[in-house]
Order: sequence, then structure tokens, then C-alpha cells
Amino acid sequence: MNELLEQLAICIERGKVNLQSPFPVDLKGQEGADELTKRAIENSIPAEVILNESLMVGMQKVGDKFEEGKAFIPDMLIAAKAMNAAMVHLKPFFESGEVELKGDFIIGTVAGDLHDIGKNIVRMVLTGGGWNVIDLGTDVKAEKFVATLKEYPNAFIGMSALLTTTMMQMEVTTKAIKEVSPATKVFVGGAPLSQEFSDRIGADGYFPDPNKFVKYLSQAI
Amino acid sequence: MNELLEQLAICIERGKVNLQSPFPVDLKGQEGADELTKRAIENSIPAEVILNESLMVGMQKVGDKFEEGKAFIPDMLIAAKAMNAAMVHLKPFFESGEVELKGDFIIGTVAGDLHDIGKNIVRMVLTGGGWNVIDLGTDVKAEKFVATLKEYPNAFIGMSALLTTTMMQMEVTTKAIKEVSPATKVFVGGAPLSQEFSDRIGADGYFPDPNKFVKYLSQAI
Amino acid sequence: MKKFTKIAISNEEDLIMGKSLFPVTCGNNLTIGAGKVYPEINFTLPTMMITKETIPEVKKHYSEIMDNILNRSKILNIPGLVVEFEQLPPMTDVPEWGAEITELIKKELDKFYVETGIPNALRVTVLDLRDADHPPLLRTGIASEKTISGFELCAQAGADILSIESVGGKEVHDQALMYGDLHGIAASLGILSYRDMGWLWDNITSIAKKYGCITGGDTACGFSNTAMQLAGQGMLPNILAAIDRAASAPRSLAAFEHGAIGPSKDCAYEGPIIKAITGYPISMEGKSSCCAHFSPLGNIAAAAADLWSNESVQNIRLLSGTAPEAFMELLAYDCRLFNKAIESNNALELRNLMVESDVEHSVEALILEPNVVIEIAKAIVNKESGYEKTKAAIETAYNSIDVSLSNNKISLSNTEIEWMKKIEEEISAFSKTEEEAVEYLEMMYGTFFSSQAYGL
Amino acid sequence: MKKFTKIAISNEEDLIMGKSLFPVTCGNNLTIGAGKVYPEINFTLPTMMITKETIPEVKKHYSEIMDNILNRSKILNIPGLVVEFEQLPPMTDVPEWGAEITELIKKELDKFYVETGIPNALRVTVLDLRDADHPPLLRTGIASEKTISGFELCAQAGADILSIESVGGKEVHDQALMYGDLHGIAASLGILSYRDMGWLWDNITSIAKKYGCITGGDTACGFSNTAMQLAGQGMLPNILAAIDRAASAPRSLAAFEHGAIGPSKDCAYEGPIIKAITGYPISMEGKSSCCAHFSPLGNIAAAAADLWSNESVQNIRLLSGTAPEAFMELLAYDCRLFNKAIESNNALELRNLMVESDVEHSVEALILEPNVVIEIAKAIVNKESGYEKTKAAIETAYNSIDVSLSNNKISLSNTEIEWMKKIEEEISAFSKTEEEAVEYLEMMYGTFFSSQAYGL
Ligand code: B12
Ligand code: B12
Repeated sequence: MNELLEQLAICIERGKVNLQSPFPVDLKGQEGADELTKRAIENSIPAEVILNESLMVGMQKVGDKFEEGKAFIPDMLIAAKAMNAAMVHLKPFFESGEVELKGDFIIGTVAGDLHDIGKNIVRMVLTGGGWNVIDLGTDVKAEKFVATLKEYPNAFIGMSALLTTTMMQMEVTTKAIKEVSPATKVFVGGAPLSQEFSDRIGADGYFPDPNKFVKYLSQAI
Repeated sequence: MNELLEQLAICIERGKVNLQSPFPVDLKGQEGADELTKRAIENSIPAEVILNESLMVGMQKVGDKFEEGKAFIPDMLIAAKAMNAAMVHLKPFFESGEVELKGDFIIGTVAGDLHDIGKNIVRMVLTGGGWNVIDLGTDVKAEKFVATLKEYPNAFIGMSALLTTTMMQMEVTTKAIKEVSPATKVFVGGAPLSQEFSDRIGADGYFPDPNKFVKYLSQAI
Repeated sequence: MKKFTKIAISNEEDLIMGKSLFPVTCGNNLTIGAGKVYPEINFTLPTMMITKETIPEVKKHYSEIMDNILNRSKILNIPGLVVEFEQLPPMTDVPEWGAEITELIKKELDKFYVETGIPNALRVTVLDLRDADHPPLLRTGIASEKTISGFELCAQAGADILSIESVGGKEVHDQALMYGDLHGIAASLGILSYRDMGWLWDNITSIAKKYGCITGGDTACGFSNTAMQLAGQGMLPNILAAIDRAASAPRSLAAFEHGAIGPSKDCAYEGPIIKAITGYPISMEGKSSCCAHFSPLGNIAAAAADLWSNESVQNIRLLSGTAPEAFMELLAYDCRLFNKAIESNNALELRNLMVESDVEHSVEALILEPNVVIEIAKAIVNKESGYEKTKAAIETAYNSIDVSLSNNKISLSNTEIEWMKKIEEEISAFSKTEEEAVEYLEMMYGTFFSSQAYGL
Repeated sequence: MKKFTKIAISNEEDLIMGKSLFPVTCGNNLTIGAGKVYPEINFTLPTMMITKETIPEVKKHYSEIMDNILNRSKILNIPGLVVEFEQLPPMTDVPEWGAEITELIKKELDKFYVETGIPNALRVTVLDLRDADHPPLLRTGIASEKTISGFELCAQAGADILSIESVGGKEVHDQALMYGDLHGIAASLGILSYRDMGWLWDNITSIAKKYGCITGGDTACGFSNTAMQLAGQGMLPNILAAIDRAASAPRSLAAFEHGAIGPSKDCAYEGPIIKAITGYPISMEGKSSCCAHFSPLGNIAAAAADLWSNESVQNIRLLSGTAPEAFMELLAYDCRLFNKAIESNNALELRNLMVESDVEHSVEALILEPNVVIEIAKAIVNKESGYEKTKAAIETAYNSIDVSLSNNKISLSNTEIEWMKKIEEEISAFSKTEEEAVEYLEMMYGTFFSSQAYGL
């Protein structure tokens, strides 16, 4: 691999956005994803090559590290920031045929529940895994899920609940969804749930671990 | 009340069976339920009076004490022994029209489960409360309950289970019973159960406390 | 506003279980922090909905729970008891429901006191509804009104102690935490949360005065416990969670600056820092709350506890009986041990064992080590503003970790060590003034919060 | 048959947590009773049936449980672990099922050892099916064969430690207990149970030798724990339950006379007496088993424990995670405390706090006070036959209670005091010889048991 691309991959992996960004400390004062991407384009490296052989490589690395317990969520988020800075320059080249996404995914925390940290992590992992995520936020009523499904008829749906007293909203919502669209797959998650609960309410699966979930989804399509 | 009947009631309450019985210590060497009942009959006290104004009074007292936490199961069992010793003499007088029982009650621990201490206590309390109890023992299969119900078609049924893995036998058994006799009332008990579980399996009620259960039954008929 | 300019407990040996400088008497003759540790039992509903139709069933659950825990309390002959009724969203959303359940529980406690003579009190934790709006309005709007009216109605219905897990500043802290942005963490806790706490606790205090209730305290649950959970799942560095804990102490202290007098809330693991500063009694939870969440603080949490809690458990069946009754038993035995140690002058030894047993395993436990607690407490009282206090708490915590690392008292993975460097760097780049820090928040997280909500 | 004619631990200060005279090494490099207390985690299925059809689901539960408890063990960095797989009836009834689950668990433990280096062992407790017949045949018949083959297959499948909660004599003890007939209690435990234990443990020992397993021990669960449960519910006097505990020690000792070497079974609260007599390590459960049953022995149970257990909990969800994982955390923290105390030479102080905190509340706890334990142990080893040992244990326990009452060390309700008198009377009327006692059993309970089953 080209040295420039290698360096760019490192900037993504380590979350070095641009020249000004103070972190990581040991890269202080050096160029970041922003500058290096610009330079790569100037050097006439094709956009696909920059994306696939550098940016994606960096993202993959930080993702792998996270799974091994050698990186944390902030590391992934900061890598995503660096990635975004790079993508600004690549966007024009993908004008017509943008990077193909795996599909649509509607996610939200059910009505009456405001816990969203878990849901946000799932969103992040899905986005990182190449899904177009429509995040409806928290306290999302059944009607809202249904209405959104009309806009994205092929979407998968994911719901989160952290309270024993909002878990049953998942049943209400699943029923409402399956009524208008029996083929839509509905997944549930959140600390107090279980596979048994998912079965009971007629959902299509319970996943405690977002990474395993994304892997499962990729195989499902 | 007659002094003799009062003394007899005390013998029942305290479980003094007869002259020989060594307990209670402070009544050692005194006459017991056996002798005093004989004497009451000799004194021409009517059998109903002996039963209702003495024997039942004694049993009631020990029962009350038990509920207040001032007596234990052995106290009740020993009182029941004294009562039996007295009844031997009264039986002839009830020849034709014996004391009327409240009804039939079939009880057993479900298939696969050998825990019977709780069930035995329920049996004792039911018997004490005037029920004709048919005890099928432990490890009782659904068919056995159904067969016994044919012999006692108006019986209530009670099942006990102490294991999470035999609780579901209660559902099987309840279904089998309701199939042949939808009107039969089926009650369940045992440490790991709950009202919610009873509802779920289609039983007619869960009772953790045998005394409350007997009271409930008396009102139900 | 009450200012704490020096710490109440400066000798680490006095920061100990069952003993506070200003015991609190409440409810049915219960005095907290005067030489005994009492159980604070907590519980919640099993999987079910709360609607008008299910309210009778909801109440049946609370009655059953009360029967069971009071039965167990009596059998185990406990010296005293706090029951916490922590509301679920619909119970504050329809404040009358919360009040009705409060009344039901209070009646049971009163009857229990008459029957057994066992002192007791009821803590009601109203739900902070104010984060339903985006951005949260906090001081205005229907969610804010309902939250305040929840306090009013529950106070009236018989609550002895008022508490809340308040959420001001969380909308920003959540974001900063996910990015590991320590500057954002410091500013959201030290400025936003700190200001909201002042406003909120002035309100709670005046309601408490009106009805003669005790103002218990607040908790940084949504802040540092979230961080602890995430660190526990490998999503955040443990050192970040440890430092977030210290950073949240000034925010929770604000309740006491605005009228709270303890017992502080169980899930406020920053409690020992509050106790050192104020001298008021605290409630804590540790291994006994394994039913509600995992933590690296199972034993050390008890070091300075005046109440010992299980945080929360659903009303479901275990093999022994219902889960609330089972955890009542657990708390009762833990408290027996604590109280026997106090009675026989062995509390300090027991405390030290509990402390040491956890510190060697966790940097989050290190922050709760009595000497570290006192250092952080001192750093906090030396500073003027909420932001200054928060920065000082962070610096002190960082230094303690650093020293313990050099001493080999604790050890960290390489991944965590990387973060130590990052944090050091961030600390040195903190905004000097509160104004600059607010500017930073607006630049980074401007879309998430509203300045007016904080009177900024 | 091994005879214990004097006690191994005669100084009450040496009867202490984590330290035995004859540590046992087993499984993946785990040494029990040599200076550390380890968690012994227990679990069971949630409400479900076990049939051929559900076996895959059953196994999924055990896999999930293992994943969760090993994950928590690793996070909390525990020094070692025993996992108990306690079979449910169909798992011994179809011994292959029990063996398959044994294999599954053992594999997980082996993998865990390779990955983490944390020493561990698997205890398999086979179900005693032999009480399905009325009267129980015990030494013959299909139930007996299956029970023995359960041991054989599980030993082969990887069990490190073999245990059972055996039931010989229970058919009579159950009756005697309900009538409060102390003579019947003494004779059923001292003659029937004691004889059955000899037969059964000779068999278990020879299987263990064949496969290189450790012979853990038995428990009087069906005897004195039943009595404790009933007393806890107000159905029997507490003093009767306390005395029944002492009475069951000779019966449980019989396992050790016939080859057991510990760790004894968790629910054998008579464990400390066994440890004093034999010097072998024991497993105990206390407040940590609040999920499985309530007890008046929450703290004192830990006094001499080498393993610390939660007895059993269903694989259901709590708010934190699954219940087995939650109780794994609880045990880990309790053990941290015990081990820190041992490490810092404070074990005796901690032990005394735990002992004293319970003794003042319960006559059942009094029987487990180290000095009482040692007295009972001495009384037992001084006698020849099982019946003599049992009578001596009862008398010693009675006297200890009597003395503590006079000293006002404990207090009892009037109803209980009445029973003290009754018990005194009964003790003085015990049959002198074993023959007379057998005659008494035949007269009173002849229909419930078969003499041949005991080789009588
Ligand atoms: C942080 C927290 C809060 C924060 C929430 C912050 C936020 N923005 O979300 C605050 C403080 C605001 C809060 C408030 C309350 N909380 Co809260 N909270 C927690 C806590 C400590 C951690 C939750 C968390 O974020 N975990 C970390 C995340 C990463 O895990 P997660 O959500 O499980 O998600 C993971 C997986 O489940 C999965 N996943 C999640 N969703 C989905 C969806 C799909 C499709 C898939 C595939 C996967 C998936 O992936 C995630 C990543 O691994 C829990 C304790 C606990 N044991 O869980 C209590 C807890 C859930 N809360 C509880 C309570 C009671 C409350 C309050 C009612 C408290 C009160 N009285 O004030 C309010 C309710 C607010 C409301 N209306 O919803 C109780 C619930 C009790 C019950 N009856 O159910 C708990 C269990 C604490 C307790 N008391 O024991 N809480
Ligand atoms: C004593 C006991 C035994 C004794 C049983 C003696 C006997 N003759 O019954 C022995 C030692 C033999 C035994 C064996 C086993 N046991 Co067991 N046993 C217990 C124990 C300690 C107490 C049960 C008891 O008698 N309680 C006292 C009575 C009075 O209470 P009760 O039965 O609940 O009854 C009351 C009420 O429920 C109600 N009631 C009961 N039935 C009914 C019916 C009706 C109609 C009504 C209205 C009311 C009612 O009234 C009663 C009086 O108030 C429990 C622990 C516990 N927490 O319950 C474990 C327990 C039930 N056993 C357990 C286990 C695992 C077993 C074994 C599999 C152990 C083994 N591996 O060897 C075997 C299984 C044997 C079998 N095939 O059934 C587990 C169950 C786990 C699970 N998965 O469900 C428990 C919970 C212990 C534990 N490990 O935590 N056990």
C-alpha cells in the first residue's frame, strides 16, 4: 500500500481529524484525515481506492480493537469523525453512485422510556456496519414506528426498552407493525429483556450484543 | 359449662390422650381425653354436647393458638390424637347421621415431585376444617387425579409442587381435569408458585397459606 | 444558599459506617447516622404496563411487597428500616398515582411501627420527567410542573424523605461521555447540572418545609453510574468512569447547598465525598444491589454508609419467596454485621477490610478509598464556583490514580494507560473561566441544550 | 470404615473460614481449605419441563448460565471457583441426561481455566431417587440402581467432586418431626440414616476411586433444613430445629467415616461440626442463599466456611442481568472480604463479628457458635454407635441452649420455653439401647419404613 494511504488509515483509526485537532497527543501538530485525503486526491489516487484501501481499513481496525477490548466507544466515535472529515472531500466523486448501503433500519426507544444510551450504541454500530439508520429517538409510540415504516417499507425495525414497565410497549408496537406489514422483521433489546420475552411478544429476535446483531443482520439479507 | 367438659376441652387442647400419656408434663398421671369422654357419657351428657361444647372447643383453641404463633404443628397433631381417642367413644352415637363433612377434597403432589411436607400440612388443616381429604401422596400423575375425581365427582382438587421443573405438570393436570369436568375447581400451592402462575395455567387459585385457603373454601361452598 | 468552605470530616478514620456528624430523625422515630446502619429496601414492578386499568394490580404488587418485607424485617428483628418508593414514569406523569401508592406504603409502615416498635421511614423518589423535551426546558413547561407537583402530592401523602435522580445537564453529559470529552464532562456537570440542582433543590426544600419532610438528596446516577455501567461493559475506560465519579460530587453537593440534609440517595456512589464535606448521613448500595446492576464497588461502598440498600428488584418469585423479601434478608444480615462491628468497636477494622478488598481490583474503587475521598472533598471546598469545584475534583482524582499507578497499588491495561495520557492532556487544556467553558459547550453541544433552562 | 475418635480441631480459634487441616485439591488446580474461601455457585432451571423434547433447551440454559457466571468471575477477578451442578429428578432418572450436562459444564470450566488461569472445579450432586418407593427400598430396586448409575456416569463425564443429598431415614424422620417426637428423631437419624449413609457412601467412594473424583460429602438437608424451614414459618419450635441440627451431625459424619474427604455440601449447616471432627474443608451458605431459602444463620454460616455458596437460583432475568450472574457477583464480594481478612490476619475478628451478630437473635445460630460446635463435636467422637453419637449430640445441644438461657445470652418465647421442658423430659426417656430404639421405631412408624432397607 501507498505510504500516504497507510498514514491516512492511521489517522482514521486513531481519530486524528485534522492538523488542529489536539488528539491523539503523539500526533499533535501533524496532518490529519482532512489534509491527507485532500493530498491523496491531488495525487490522483482514485476515490474508491482511498475509501476502500485506507478509510475503511482504518475503521475496520478500530472496530476490531473494540471487539478485542482494546478500544472504547469514544475511540470509535472519534474515528468516525475523522472518517467524516475525509468523506467531505470524497463525496463529489460518489455524486451519482454513492456507496451502497446494506439497507434501512428504523430504531427507537419505546413509548414511556427515555433510556437511550444502549439504543445509541446500537445505532452507531449499525451505521458503522453500513446501514442507513433512521433514529426516532426516545419515547416512540407505536404509530410513529408504523408511520416511519411507510416511508421505508423495506426497513428492519429495532426497539429498545430498559424499564420493566415499558417492555410491554414492545408487544403493542410489534403487533401494530405486523398488522400493517407482517413480513417486517422486528428486533428487540435492552437490559431486562430475554429471548423468551421476544418469543412471547411475537418479535423476531432479542440481541444483547450490538456487534453480534449486526453480523446476524448482514447474514439475514 | 360443666366442669368435666371444661377439663375435657383442656385435654384436647393440650393433647392429653389418656392416663398413660407422658405429655404434657404438668398433666402427667392425670386422666386424659379417653377417660374423660367415657365419664361424660356415663354422666349422660348428650354426644352432640360433648362434641360441640368440649371437643370442638379444645380443637378450636389450639387452632387459634397456632394462628397466633403460640402453638406448633405437633401441638395440633397431638390434639388431633386426643380428639381421635375421644371420638372412639362417641362414634356409636353418630351411627346413622354422622357428623356432616363439608365436602370432598382430593390432594396430591404432582408427577415428578416428592416434596410432601407442605401438602401434608394442607391436608391436616383441611381435615381439621371438616373436609374429607383424599390424599394421593406424591408423584401423582394427571390420570390419577382424573380417575379419583370420577370416584368423588363433587370434590375440589388441590395440587402441590416445589420444583420449577414440575410446576408445568400442574398445567398438564389442570387441563386433563378441566377436560373431563370443566366445573371442577382446581387449586395450586407450593413455594415457587404465584397467583400469576395459577392464572397462566388456568387453575382456580393459588394459596400460600393453608388456613386462609380453608377459610376461602368454606365461603366458596 | 449554604456554603461548605471546609470539610466536616477531615480525619479519614471518622469517615465510617453508621456515624455522621448530623444525624437525621424522621418517620416513625428513626434516627439515621447516629451509630447504626439500617437497611434501605427498594423494589419495583415486574414486567407490566401502568395504565388506569392496571392501577389496582399495581397497588396489589406494592401491598404484597410491603407485607413480605415487613414480615421478614420482623422475623430478623432488624433495628430500623427505610423503605424507598422509587417512582416509575407514569407515577409522576399522573402524580395522583404516585401519591396513592405513597399513602398505601406509609400506612403499612405506621401499622408496622405500632405492632413491632421498629423505627422506620419512607423515602419517596419522584421521577424527574424534565428530560422528555429536546432540549429539556427544566424550569418551565408541563414536565417541570408535573415533577414539582409530584413532590407536593407525595409530601402531602406521607413521604418522610424526599429524593430525586435529577437530570439537568445530562443531555450534554451523555454526549461528552460518549466522546470521552473530559472538558465537556467537567463543564456539563460543573456548570449546567450544578445550576439546575440549585434551582430544583430550592423548590424541593420549600415543599419539604411546608409538609415537614426531610430533604434526602440527589444522585449523579444518570451521570457517573451510566459511566460505570458503560465501563463495566468495556465501552468506556474505567479511569474515565472513576474520574466522572469525582466530577459529579460538586453537582450532588449542590442539593446540600440548597437545603438537603441527608440521607443522600443510595445510588449516589459519590456519597462518601458528600458525607466528608457536609457531615450528613448517606445511603449506599454495593454487593447487595447485584439484583439491580453490577459494579466494581461491592464492598467498599459500605465503608461510610448510614443506610445500606439493594437499589431495586422486581417483585418476582425466587425459590425462597419474592425477590424483595429475599433482598430484605440480605440487607438485614449485612447490617447486623456492620452494627455488631460498631457496637464492639471494630467498625474501623471492618471498614478497612471492605475498602482494601476492592481497591486492589478497581480504579473506580480507588476513588472511594477514605483518604482519596477526603482529598477530593478538600479540593472541592477550597473552590468557589461549581465549575472550579468540578475541575478540582477531577484533578485530584487524576492525581490519586497517577500516584497509585506509580506505587503499583493498582494496575491498568495498556489501553487504559493510553487514556491516562489523554486525560492529563485534556485537564491541562480546561477552560480557565466559566464563560469560556459555556462557550465551549455551545460550540460543541449547542443543539442539545438550551441556555435559558439553566438561567444562563 | 474410618473412625474419628478424637476431634481434629479442638481449639475454637482454629475453627475458621478458609482453613482446614486437610485441604483438598481437585479439578483445574483448585485447592480448597488452604487459606482462601472460594465461591461455590449454584443454579437451576426456570419454570419448565424436562423431557426428551426440551433437553436442547435445558442445555441452552446451562450454557447461558455458564457463560454469564464465568464472565462475571473474570471481571471480578476471583481467585478460584467451584460450580455445583445439582441435578433435578429427570436428570438422574435418565442418567445420560445428567452426564451430558456434566460434560457441557466441565468443558466450559476447562476452557475458562486455559483462558484465565483461574483454578476451578465442578461438583455434581446426583439426585437421590430412592425415596420414590413407599417404603423406600434404598439398597435394591430400580431407583437405587439409577441413583448409583447417576454417579458412575457423571464421574465418567467429568465431575470433579461427587455429592448427594441422601434421604435414608427421612421417611421416618419426617413423621417424627411433625409430631415433635424427639425420640423418633434421634432413632431415625442415629440408626436408620446413619446405616444408610454407610452403605451409600461405600458405593460412592468406590466409584470415585475408579474415576479419580473427590468424595465431597452429604447433607442433612431433608432433615434439619426441613426443620429449619418449618420453624421459620412458625410450624415447629426453633429449639426443636436447633436440636435437630445437632442430631443430624453424626449422620452426615457417616459419609466421612465411609470415604468422603470434603468439601462437604453447602446446605449441610452441620458442616462446622464435621469440620471440627474431621479437619476436612466444608462448603457453607448463609445470607448469600437468600434466593433459595430464608434462614436465621445468614452471617454465622460463614464462620468456618471454605467454600461460600448461594444454594440455588433459577436462570431468570433480574434488572442487572441473569440471577446466576448476580449471585456470582454477591459471592465474589463476600469471598473478597473473607480473604482480605485472612490475608491481613483479621479472620478471627471477622469470624467473631459474624458469629455474634446472629447468635443473639436465634437459638439455631447458637448451635453453630464455634465453642458449641466443638462441644458437640467432642460429645460425638466420644461415643461408639450412631445412635449413641446422636443422643450425645442432642444432649449437648440441649444443655448449651439451657445454659445460654440461664445466662440470658439468648431469650425465647414462652411457647418455646414450654417445649424446652418437653424436650428435657423426652431426653431422659430415650431408649438405652439401639435394639430398644428400633423397637420403638417399629411400633410408632412401622408402616413407613422397611427394616431390610437398612440391613436390620
Ligand atoms: C443510565 C440509567 C439511567 C439514566 C438514563 C440515561 C440515558 N440517557 O439513557 C437515567 C438516570 C436518566 C435513568 C432514569 C431512570 N431510570 Co434508569 N437506569 C440506568 C442504568 C444505570 C444503566 C442503563 C444503561 O444505559 N446501560 C448501558 C447500556 C449500554 O446498556 P443497554 O441499555 O442494556 O443496551 C445494550 C444492550 O441491551 C443492547 N440493546 C439495547 N437496546 C437495543 C435494541 C436492539 C434492537 C438491540 C438489538 C440491542 C439493544 O445493546 C446495548 C449495548 O450493548 C440502568 C441500570 C441497569 N442495570 O441497566 C437503570 C435502570 C434501567 N433505570 C431504572 C429506573 C427505575 C429509572 C427511573 C424510573 C429512575 C427514577 N426513579 O428516576 C428513570 C426512568 C426514566 C424514563 N422515563 O425512562 C431501573 C429500572 C427498573 C424497572 N422497573 O425496570 C434500572 C434497572 C436501575 C435500577 N433502579 O435498578 N436511568
Ligand atoms: C425440605 C426440602 C426437601 C426435602 C423434601 C422432604 C419432603 N418430604 O417433602 C428433600 C431433601 C427430600 C428435598 C429433595 C429435593 N429437593 Co428440595 N427442598 C426442601 C426445602 C428445603 C423445603 C421445602 C419444604 O418442605 N418447605 C416447608 C413447607 C411447609 O412449605 P411448602 O412446601 O411451600 O408448603 C406450604 C405452602 O406452599 C402451601 N402449600 C403447599 N402445597 C399446597 C397445595 C395447595 C393446594 C395449597 C392451597 C397450598 C399449598 O402450604 C404449605 C404450608 O404453609 C426447599 C427450600 C424452599 N425454599 O422451599 C427445597 C427445594 C424446593 N428443593 C429443591 C431441590 C433442587 C430438591 C432436589 C432436586 C435436590 C437434590 N438435588 O437432591 C430434590 C428433589 C426431590 C424430588 N424428586 O422432588 C430446590 C428446588 C429448585 C428448583 N429447581 O425448583 C429447593 C427450592 C431448594 C434449593 N435448592 O434451593 N427437598
